[in-house]
Amino acid sequence: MKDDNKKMEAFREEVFAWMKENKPSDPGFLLPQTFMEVGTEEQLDFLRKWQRKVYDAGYLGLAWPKEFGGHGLSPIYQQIADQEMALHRVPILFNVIGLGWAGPLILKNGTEDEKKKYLKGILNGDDIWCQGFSEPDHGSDLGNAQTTAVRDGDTYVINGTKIWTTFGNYSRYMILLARTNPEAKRKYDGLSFFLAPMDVPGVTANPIQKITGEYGFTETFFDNARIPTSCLMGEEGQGWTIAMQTLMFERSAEGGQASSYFMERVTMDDLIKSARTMTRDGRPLLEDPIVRDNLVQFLIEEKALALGVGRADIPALCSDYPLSLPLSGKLRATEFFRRMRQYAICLQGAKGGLYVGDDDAIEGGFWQRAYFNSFSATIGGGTSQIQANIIGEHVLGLPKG
Amino acid sequence: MKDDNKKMEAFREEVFAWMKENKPSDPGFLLPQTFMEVGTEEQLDFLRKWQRKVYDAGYLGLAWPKEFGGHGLSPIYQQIADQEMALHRVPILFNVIGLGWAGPLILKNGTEDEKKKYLKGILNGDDIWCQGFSEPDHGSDLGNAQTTAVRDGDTYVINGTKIWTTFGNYSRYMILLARTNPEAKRKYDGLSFFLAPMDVPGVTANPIQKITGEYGFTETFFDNARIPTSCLMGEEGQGWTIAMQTLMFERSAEGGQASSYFMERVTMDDLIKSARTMTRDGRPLLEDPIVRDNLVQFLIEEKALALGVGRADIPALCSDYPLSLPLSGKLRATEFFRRMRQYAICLQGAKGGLYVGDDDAIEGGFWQRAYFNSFSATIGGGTSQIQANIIGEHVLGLPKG
Amino acid sequence: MLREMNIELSFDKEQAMIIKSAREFCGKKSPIASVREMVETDDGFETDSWDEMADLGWMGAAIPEEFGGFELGMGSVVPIAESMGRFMLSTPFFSTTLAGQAILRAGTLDQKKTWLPKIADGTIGTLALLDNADWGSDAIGCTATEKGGKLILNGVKWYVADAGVSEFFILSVNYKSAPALVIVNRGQLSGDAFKRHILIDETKRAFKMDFSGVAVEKSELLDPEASPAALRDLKLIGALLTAAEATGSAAAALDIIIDYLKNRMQFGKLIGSYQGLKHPTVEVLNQMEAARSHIYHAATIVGDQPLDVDMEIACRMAKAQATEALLFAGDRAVQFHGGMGFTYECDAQLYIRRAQWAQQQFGDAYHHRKRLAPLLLD
Amino acid sequence: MLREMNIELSFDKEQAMIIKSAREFCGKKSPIASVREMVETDDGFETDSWDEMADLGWMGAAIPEEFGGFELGMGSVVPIAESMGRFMLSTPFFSTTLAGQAILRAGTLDQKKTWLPKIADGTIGTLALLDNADWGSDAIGCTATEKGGKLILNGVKWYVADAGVSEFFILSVNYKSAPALVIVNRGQLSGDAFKRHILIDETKRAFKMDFSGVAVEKSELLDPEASPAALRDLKLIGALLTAAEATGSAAAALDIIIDYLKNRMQFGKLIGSYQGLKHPTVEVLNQMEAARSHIYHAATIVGDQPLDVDMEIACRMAKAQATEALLFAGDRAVQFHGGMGFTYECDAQLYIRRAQWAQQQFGDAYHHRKRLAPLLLD
Repeated sequence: MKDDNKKMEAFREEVFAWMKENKPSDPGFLLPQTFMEVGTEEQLDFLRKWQRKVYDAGYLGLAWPKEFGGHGLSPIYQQIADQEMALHRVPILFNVIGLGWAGPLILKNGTEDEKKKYLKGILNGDDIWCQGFSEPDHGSDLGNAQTTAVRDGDTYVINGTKIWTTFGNYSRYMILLARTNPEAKRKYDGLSFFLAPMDVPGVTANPIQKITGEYGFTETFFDNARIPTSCLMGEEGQGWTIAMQTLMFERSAEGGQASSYFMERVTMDDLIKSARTMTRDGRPLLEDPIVRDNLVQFLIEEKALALGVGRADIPALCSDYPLSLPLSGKLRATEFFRRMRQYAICLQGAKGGLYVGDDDAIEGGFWQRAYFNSFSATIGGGTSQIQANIIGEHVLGLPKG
Repeated sequence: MKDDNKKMEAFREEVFAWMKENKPSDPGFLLPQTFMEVGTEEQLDFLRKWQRKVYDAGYLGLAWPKEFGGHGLSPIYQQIADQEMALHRVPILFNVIGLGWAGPLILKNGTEDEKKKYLKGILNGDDIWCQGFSEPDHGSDLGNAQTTAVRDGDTYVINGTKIWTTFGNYSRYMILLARTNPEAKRKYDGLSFFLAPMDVPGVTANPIQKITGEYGFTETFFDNARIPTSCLMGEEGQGWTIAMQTLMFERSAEGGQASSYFMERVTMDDLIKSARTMTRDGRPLLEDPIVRDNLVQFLIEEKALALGVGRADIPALCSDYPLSLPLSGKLRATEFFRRMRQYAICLQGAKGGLYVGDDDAIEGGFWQRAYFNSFSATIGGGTSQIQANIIGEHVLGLPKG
Repeated sequence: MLREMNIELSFDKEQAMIIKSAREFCGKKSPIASVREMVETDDGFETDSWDEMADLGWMGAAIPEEFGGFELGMGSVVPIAESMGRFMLSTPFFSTTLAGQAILRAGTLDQKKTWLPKIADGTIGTLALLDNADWGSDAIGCTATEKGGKLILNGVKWYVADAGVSEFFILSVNYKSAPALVIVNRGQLSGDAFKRHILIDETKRAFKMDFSGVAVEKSELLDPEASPAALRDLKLIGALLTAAEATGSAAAALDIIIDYLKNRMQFGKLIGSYQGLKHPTVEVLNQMEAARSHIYHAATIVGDQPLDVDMEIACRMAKAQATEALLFAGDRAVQFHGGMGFTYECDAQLYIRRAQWAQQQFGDAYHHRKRLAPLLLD
Repeated sequence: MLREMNIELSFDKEQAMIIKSAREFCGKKSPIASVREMVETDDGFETDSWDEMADLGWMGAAIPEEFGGFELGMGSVVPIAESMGRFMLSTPFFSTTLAGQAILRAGTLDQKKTWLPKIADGTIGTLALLDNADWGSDAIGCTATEKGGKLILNGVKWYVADAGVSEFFILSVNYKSAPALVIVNRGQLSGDAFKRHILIDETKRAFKMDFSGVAVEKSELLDPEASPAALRDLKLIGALLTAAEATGSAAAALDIIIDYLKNRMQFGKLIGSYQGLKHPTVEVLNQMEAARSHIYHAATIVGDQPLDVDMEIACRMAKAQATEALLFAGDRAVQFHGGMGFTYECDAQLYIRRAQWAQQQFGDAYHHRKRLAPLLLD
């Protein structure tokens, strides 16, 4: 045990040194804070090279089996690497659907062939993956997916539309939820799950321009696209179960992820650092009593969020509403981020009106873009309003609306 | 016209002088700000005497006919008197159900007998009136009233329960909404309207203790209470129409009220005046930048409310949502009052924890009591939540919930 | 003793006519498709529309008759500004109106005779007031120094609205250690003087301008006596016009929220039936209505004379309330459109961007509340 | 450079046992009917319960073993305080615990030996810190002057909690121009010294006390070296205990809201199904949970030693968050009960009253945020 601890500490020091040494310098354009924000080829190329570099250095896929490109170590080593990446705020690991969802799924449920075929390309960034779950008219209502997959010989013919596909236009593969049996009694039983190639005729991924002005998602159209039957994962009709399993992978190496460093955390430290450069009424902004009070309020909230993570693991301190902290985390964190970023713009004075691309914009317009991007989290994965219903009903036991 | 103006100005000066001269000195106990807050016999006696004094001086019922105790003048004179009372912040005119609702109703719809019998006693305060509309299980849903009135010879037999009856235990008469025909096709058509005496056997008015600790409403029980058939106003089945008419009397002499001075307005001026006496961190409270910012926010809101009243009369400035200002006034004003009074307590430092009755409480605990009483307005007459629905649906045209 | 609250609010037939025609004109000229087209252009507006606005007399609305205007005062400009905000019609109207106000309030008779009729006719001008990002700083960094009978200017001005199309500029400068205003003609500036800002509100145009080395005649100085007060008043009037425009944009944001809530189905119901969306939407309405009351009160009392304390209160309250209302409306408009709201295609982005811009122009809500405090509390 | 955020939060088996037994005890001893009975009594609590609490060792929880306590530290007092708040069980537990902390932190060895075992056994004591209504003022008005070998006290103390039943009082006084703490025995005070406050929270008891003319031995002075720091720490620990109690009361307010929302029908539906009530109720939950995280973090790190900056931050954040949470919970509890909520009979009044009291004890949220600012921003 003691030896293990020493080994881990040595590993941490090694990663620390490597990250410090290899953290890329400012590329001259804004890098994405989250994988959902990759908007340009320039950013993608940069991040692809970075992931490759991290992988080659041996800090990605540490807990995946050696035979599939991993290192066969305990998940703790990946967690250490992830912590050091977060600490150094290096660029994110972008291939998140592969590293975080498809990869763990294949590792756990896939055939030997599937593992051989897919895993390594996920790790080294050669194969970008995307996810085809949401559809335009059924935002959060996955069970109602209408995209069809009709078996025809040794292919499935896919028709339908998926939306909010991150990397849809760059991906080699998609994890796809489609309906193989429209007649199934329970709508869930009609769904199947595919590891679908994107480079077949009939697949079109149209970039969606985001509120930020950048691109970051696609709407993906399937028009009689034919994929081999071997792409089916599990059996026909197991799609819902596999999709739910996919969504359950927690954001950690212990849950099977190759890494969990998909997001650069924007913290109050960043905001305060930024505010130090500003003035109001000709005086340093941070001397302003109202600003001070507001910042302290945000700090109290940020700390409560951080404390809640630790407290959730202590049952004696969660006895009233055991599901409260886990189920409300998304709502509280994403709404906090939205308000905090909006406030950051308020602080900037007239510069708050500048945007990405203006040389004089504070930190290149970082906060403006961050505020706009924050809506992807207050809307995506169930809007804040839906989250509040979930908490009200599942945590507090209030009647359904 | 010019003569009229002169006469009015002279009248205003006369009232001004009289109020200045006759404004009662501090009675040594907190006086109610609104008629709903009369909680003790002491307060009631005081207010009864005050109303009598105002009436005797000729400043009440100015627009009611002379033959029924009024002065037969234009409603403008009553408005002038009301304005001067508000300006001098004299005690309120307490007999509001009589002066404001039952009186105008009788004036407009009553028989000659009814006018002779009831009006004068309303003005001089001899006869206190109350209102029996709400019932325990149908707060805002008047049409569903379950109290019954069954005709038996020359009496109606009343059974049922009314709630939130202001002055229920002091009143000589009640305007009562009761069901004479439970079989009516439309529930509204089964209702009738009565000018009911309260001093008959079978009527019990139990005082309800309010959140403030004081009494101010009653729950009124009718247990085979018999009232003469002559108490029926209009015809059987007209109850709903008459009740709605009663609720429509606007708060002005022009709407037929004997006065509209039923409420002493608590304004930001009062709060600021109070705040001037306080300290924080050993310095005058009003030097604190956060307090200043908060007070200014309230002042902006208070002014918007006041401006909205004037703007509502200018159709060109209300073209988007013509019903918006009238229908949202209650919500905005009552929520403003609630927040403002809650804030007043925050400002008091440790004294915020004192309550009515403590010699050291600021202004005798006025703000503490005012905050608690403010809920009567955010709850009564349709809760703020119901108000928001009404505005959403009737002003904005959003679908019903 | 506290000041008595001034709650004057009136609106005459002439103004009612203006509000009606402004709404109609802006609605016709500026459907959302056209707003999006204008975003792509250099100037952000169409010359034809501008000429029509001049024909309607809008640029002359607040200019006295003797100088070629209609002498309708700010009471008429506020509803025009509100309508422009309502339909997101961006033009140099604010810039030009403010430039006109500068000359009206601090110009010499000659300057008034020269410029005001031109402005009423449609000549575009603008103010250049900001030396940095801080609206609360009264220090003027730009200087004017006498040399050879001329004034040599030095310094950079930020956020000069509509500079790209302006024929003349009115700069705040430090002249003989006092604040002064000076007119610069476009012809005196080289192309290098202009650097277009990239703004969060893509319908707007503003420039960073370097006036260093420009030499102007001393006759281009506005009346030094009147200039300091005029400078203060211009900032207040600028705040009021921004507030009016923001109020209009908040109403427009409310419109698209309502439209979406009435038509979008989720889980088998129109989403507008959910109180979780309905109640905050009512709050958007109430905030917007409060702003509207404040701007029309200010429009009622602000005239051509130097602003008194009631007028100052009115302008500052209007700006504080209107920008808060629009910030809230824009934010909720995005959120309540769900996934759609996160796209550039959804019009909610126009309003949330406008909100960020409007909040800062002529000082944010807190800036004004801070300045209201001594007027209301001390 | 910013401080790194301390997010320690741990809870051992001993503490888990305490929280369980505290909940059970308070729940059993203090059903709401009993809370209302206690309101009517002079002392606000039952001696029997107090004795049982002493038997359970609660008053000795934070007292070292050598002085007759259990040496469990603040980590054990916080869950007790939370449970008391949860069931509105008012006792002199806070007063006595704080008096014990005063002696532990600043008492001489003799004083510790004399008082701490007594406190652990159930002797009631209290602090008298406030000379006026302003928690932010550090000036101490009460004085101690030497005369004939004794200390003559002069001055009035406000809001002395549980003074009616206290055997001893620890006063902050100005002694030789420095803040000092001094012990006064009940026997030295006449009945005239006590004036009971009428509090908005009727479950609480506090007195205005006049110590003028009381003469005490010099040996009653706490250690002058340790007293200023102890005084500061007592205010922080007092804030933490108030926060813990307030968090419990916020959870109780939430419970009655949920209960009403699950059972009350209006317009044919359970009112809890309306998002207009459901969503703000979730916000009550989230605010309460944030408070709970903060108080248990503080409980984790605050020990017997003088408080360091992390501990100060923890106590102040806990107080700011918990009192805001309870203010919101109490206010909404009244509102969401509709007409019922407006009655004294409805339990919502207990929580809204508690909220007003708790907010002010040991400084309100803004008081603490103001003091956090230099620790976090400068």
